[in-house]
Amino acid sequence: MKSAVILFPGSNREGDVARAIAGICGTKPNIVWHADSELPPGTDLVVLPGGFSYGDYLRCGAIAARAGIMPAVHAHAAKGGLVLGICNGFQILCESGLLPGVLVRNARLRFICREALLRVERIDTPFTRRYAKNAIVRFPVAHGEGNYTADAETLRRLEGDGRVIFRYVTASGQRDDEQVLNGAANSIAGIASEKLNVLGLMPHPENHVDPLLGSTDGRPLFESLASVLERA
Amino acid sequence: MKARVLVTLKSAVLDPQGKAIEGALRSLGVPGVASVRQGKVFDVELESADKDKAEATLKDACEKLLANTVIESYRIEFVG
Amino acid sequence: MKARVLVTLKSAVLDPQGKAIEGALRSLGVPGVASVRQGKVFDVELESADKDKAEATLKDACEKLLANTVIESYRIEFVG
Amino acid sequence: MIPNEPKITPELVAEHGLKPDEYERILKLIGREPSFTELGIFSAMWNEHCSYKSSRLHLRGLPTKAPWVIQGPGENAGVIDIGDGLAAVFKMESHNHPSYIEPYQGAGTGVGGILRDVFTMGARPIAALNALRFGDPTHPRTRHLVGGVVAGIGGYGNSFGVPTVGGLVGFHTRYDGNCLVNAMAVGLAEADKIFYAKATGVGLPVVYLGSKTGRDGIHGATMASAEFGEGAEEKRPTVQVGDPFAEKLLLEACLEIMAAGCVVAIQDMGAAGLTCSAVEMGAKGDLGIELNLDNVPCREAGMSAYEMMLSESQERMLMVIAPGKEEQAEAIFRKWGLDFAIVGHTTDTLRFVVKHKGEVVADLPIKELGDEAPLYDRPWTETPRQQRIDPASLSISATVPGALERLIGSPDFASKRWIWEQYDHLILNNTVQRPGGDAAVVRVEDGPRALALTTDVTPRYCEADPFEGGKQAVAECWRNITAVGARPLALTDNLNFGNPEKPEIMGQLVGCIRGIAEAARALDFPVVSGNVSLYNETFGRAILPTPTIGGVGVLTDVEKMATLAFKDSGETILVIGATTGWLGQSAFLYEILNREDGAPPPVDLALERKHGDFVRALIDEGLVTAVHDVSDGGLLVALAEMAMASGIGATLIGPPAGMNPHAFWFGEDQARYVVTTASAKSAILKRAEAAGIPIAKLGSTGGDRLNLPGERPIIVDALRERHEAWLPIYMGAGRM
Ligand SMILES: Nc1ncnc2c1ncn2[C@@H]1O[C@H](COP(=O)(O)OP(=O)(O)O)[C@@H](O)[C@H]1O
Ligand SMILES: [Mg+2]
Repeated sequence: MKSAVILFPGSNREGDVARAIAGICGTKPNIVWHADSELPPGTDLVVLPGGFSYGDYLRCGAIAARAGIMPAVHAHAAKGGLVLGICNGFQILCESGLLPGVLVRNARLRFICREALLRVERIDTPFTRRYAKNAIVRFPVAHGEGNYTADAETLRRLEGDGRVIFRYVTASGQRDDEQVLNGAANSIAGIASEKLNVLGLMPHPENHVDPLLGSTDGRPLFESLASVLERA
Repeated sequence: MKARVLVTLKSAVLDPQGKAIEGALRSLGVPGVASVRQGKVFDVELESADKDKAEATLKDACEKLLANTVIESYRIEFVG
Repeated sequence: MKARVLVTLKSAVLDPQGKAIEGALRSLGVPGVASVRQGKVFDVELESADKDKAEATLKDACEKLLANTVIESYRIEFVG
Repeated sequence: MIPNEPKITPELVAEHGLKPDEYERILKLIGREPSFTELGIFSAMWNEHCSYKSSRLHLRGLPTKAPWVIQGPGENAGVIDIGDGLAAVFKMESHNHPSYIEPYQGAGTGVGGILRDVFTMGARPIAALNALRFGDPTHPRTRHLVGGVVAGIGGYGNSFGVPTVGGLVGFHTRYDGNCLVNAMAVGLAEADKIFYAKATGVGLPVVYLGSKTGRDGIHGATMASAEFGEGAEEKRPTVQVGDPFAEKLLLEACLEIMAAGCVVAIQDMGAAGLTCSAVEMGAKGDLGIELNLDNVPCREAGMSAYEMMLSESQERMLMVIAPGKEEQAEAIFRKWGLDFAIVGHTTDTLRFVVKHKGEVVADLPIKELGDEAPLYDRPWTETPRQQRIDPASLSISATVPGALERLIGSPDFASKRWIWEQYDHLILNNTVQRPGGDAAVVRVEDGPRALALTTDVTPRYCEADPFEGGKQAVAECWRNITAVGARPLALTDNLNFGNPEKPEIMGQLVGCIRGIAEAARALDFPVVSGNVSLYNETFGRAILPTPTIGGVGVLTDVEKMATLAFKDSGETILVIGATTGWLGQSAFLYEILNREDGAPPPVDLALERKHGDFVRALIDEGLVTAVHDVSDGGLLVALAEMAMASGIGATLIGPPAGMNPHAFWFGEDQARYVVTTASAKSAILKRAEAAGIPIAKLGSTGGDRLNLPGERPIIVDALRERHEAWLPIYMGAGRM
């Protein structure tokens, strides 16, 4: 499996995700500079990591979405290639139009770093096939702008097409749109593209892959990718 | 040439910052504020003195970067 | 009554956002932008129709909350 | 020869914070009247913040050496060997005054400054901590300051990408007019690849890197050494805006050019920017420096030499580049989108020469600028001793459970989750022990080694008895590191005090430093870096003396780390160390009886060491399941914290016959730890007795409440609710 982690100025979780991929999938990802115009030949998976690309100035992800490498990421996605955007990466995917909607400031206007409970809404995607059906998992979040927002029509379409892949839930496994930690519409934590090959999510599976650090709930996500891309 | 670009949230979009400011003003004892909505303003210095050209440039800047038209609308004003 | 409050960084104060936007516009090929400074705009709806009273309220709001006069200056405009 | 505009008048000298006799000293040193730019340079170099003129004499008494110390005080940060060829690089620094004026930017740039100190030495920051002191919660400014400071620390650290893993937060009316923001950063480097400020080689290029220079914070360093009063408003424009994005780029670019072998010497531009950094690089290397300001990248038009020399614009560095490496260094900086300019060169003249627009605007002896800075042996008076409080003399109406509930929900003891959840404490994937424990534990690379980190001080103790308070701050820091199973290695300090020109304040400073020195020596816990912040006074009222101690320890196997949560029911609870019921200056006295008096608990450093070593060995051998040190709040607060962290209750044994129960449960005797063990007939008791260490059984874990003999049960969940409630409610009640 060949993966590429895009390094934007201001990215800061590229090391965390690269370490998770190397440890779980067995091969180190290529770190690709934002100003490059091509992905390394044979790239299977593109990862847009967390961080504050360009300081998250103007709007989070806005400037990175227009970086030199992004046309190549679009082309990769159009061919059905896998793209994973985590946190700032999700914001970049939305800003670049690869995913619908936008992530705005948390409803309580504060940055929040905490463990969140999520329900895996479907397991027939390349990112979630190693999770149990309806699994409830614990991933940390660390963001100031993770409040997923889209118009009613977009939300309807996302729900109708089953493109909400991760949803924030309460301890009892219920969705609670009123109390959701960042105010996200429909308690959305992660969504996929129509063909399910592009996933964006706010929480950080890459920070929960080691029992020493409290949980390994993030591992199946990377194991799913590894199993899908095994041939490569 | 100087211009100002105003980027504001579309009216259907919730503005938690504006709401928080409303609440804070109330608790600070500033009366008579019915509602607040927060937006961004960009003070732009342009090289050209040609207004039409400048307007085209700014429109381009807004569409490409300054506004996210999913939730925001923009307005261009000339100051001087 | 509607008013608009513009809060901008004082000119000597560093504006990292504006700087980042300048750079981004340049690399997006939007030509002719010499400089950008980013500020905030508050669209405020006031209960009173009395302009003087409204102005006093807004001044109070700016001093107490909307602007940090250490680094920002503000301007009040009436729209309608 | 040197242009002199404006004219130097006594008023101008005074505005620069220089006393008349200090100005005389300048005249004598250079044999002529200084130029305006030179006056600015002297004011920057000779103010309290840069010259340590009031504290230097006393700081010399601090122990700074140990076999594992690679670099003690005197560089941007201290460096210690942590094994496996690796070094920890760390320091703490205050940003008190700017944070009071503009909390978000003030605190943020404080974090930025200390991160820069660490990566200037070639280390990648792996953790940040802080120590915050605010005024009384009812003071009208407190809430605004808490909100702004916390958002500012988070805003900078989160974006930069360093986990903020620990700290402390306290409230007291004596900080009403001066909050304290002490930021600590810890970095990791290869032990043989540390970079220093000392320049070597004549004729080498001096290079300016990072962001452009603006009129930010001109005289920020002078402000940081001035007392607040009526004029504070006017000093406002000196606040700087931080750009964590630029700092992140600067970090990556610096580490990259260091790895490429381009760097001979490096110094960040912190307080008094270009002046301090250039003088330091030259003076340390016994070289002169010549700067040409025409090449300094400026953000604003028309900046004068004076302004450029004193600007405190953030996110900038000065370096001496290795011969022939300019192009390679420049290419790396350009790649990261940062400014790179050759602004001068090293000379063999030992002069600090500054040129601007073809004119020499300053020409000063470089060594004397630092070495000849005033050094004061300020008069000081000893703080009067207070009586030991006899618990029998107190009239106490609160029940023990009632007092616990009030304490646990009080501002100082309430959970600080609302704060640390605004800090990204998980990034880099090494935070093994998160905020909320005795010390944060951060794994080093892929393990098994880890660092234990904490910040501590009990200002009430320091006020009552500076010497004992100084000792206690070090001891508590050492104890917290021990309680997670780590070996304490070295500390950094941040000495926050009032106006040193007052003998009683100077007495606090002297007493605390002596206490710190004594404890650091006894515990083999040397001081490797630090910072002094004086003049923390408003309208003549000083803060409580607050010598914050930041400690670093090492755990050779992170799997052995201890945590404070009870692990299971049916375990035996033991207290190690003697409980005499010391209530003087206790939290109980302060919160429940509204008194701040009595002698603080004395610290017996020999016992401290003996008990700590004992506990560390128990942890290492896996004999204990939970460990918590006992500090302010006493035994019952420690037990409650262990219960709340686990949801498991305990049935407790009461005080020995004749001891006042409040004194037993809330007394603050030092050198104590609470531990739990799975086996009822534990070998621990025998071992302690054999070693002559006081140990007592406190009860056993289990159930969902704390049961005290003869008292109503305390439900753990309800206690936790109280504990978690105070801060969010307090912060929710006002401005954003
Ligand atoms: N209280 C203290 N204890 C020990 N070392 C100190 C103390 N105060 C300052 N130092 C040391 O003195 C030097 C200068 O400190 P400082 O001016 O704060 O550095 P910087 O200019 O990098 O901010 C540093 O090496 C610092 O570690
Ligand atoms: Mg420094």
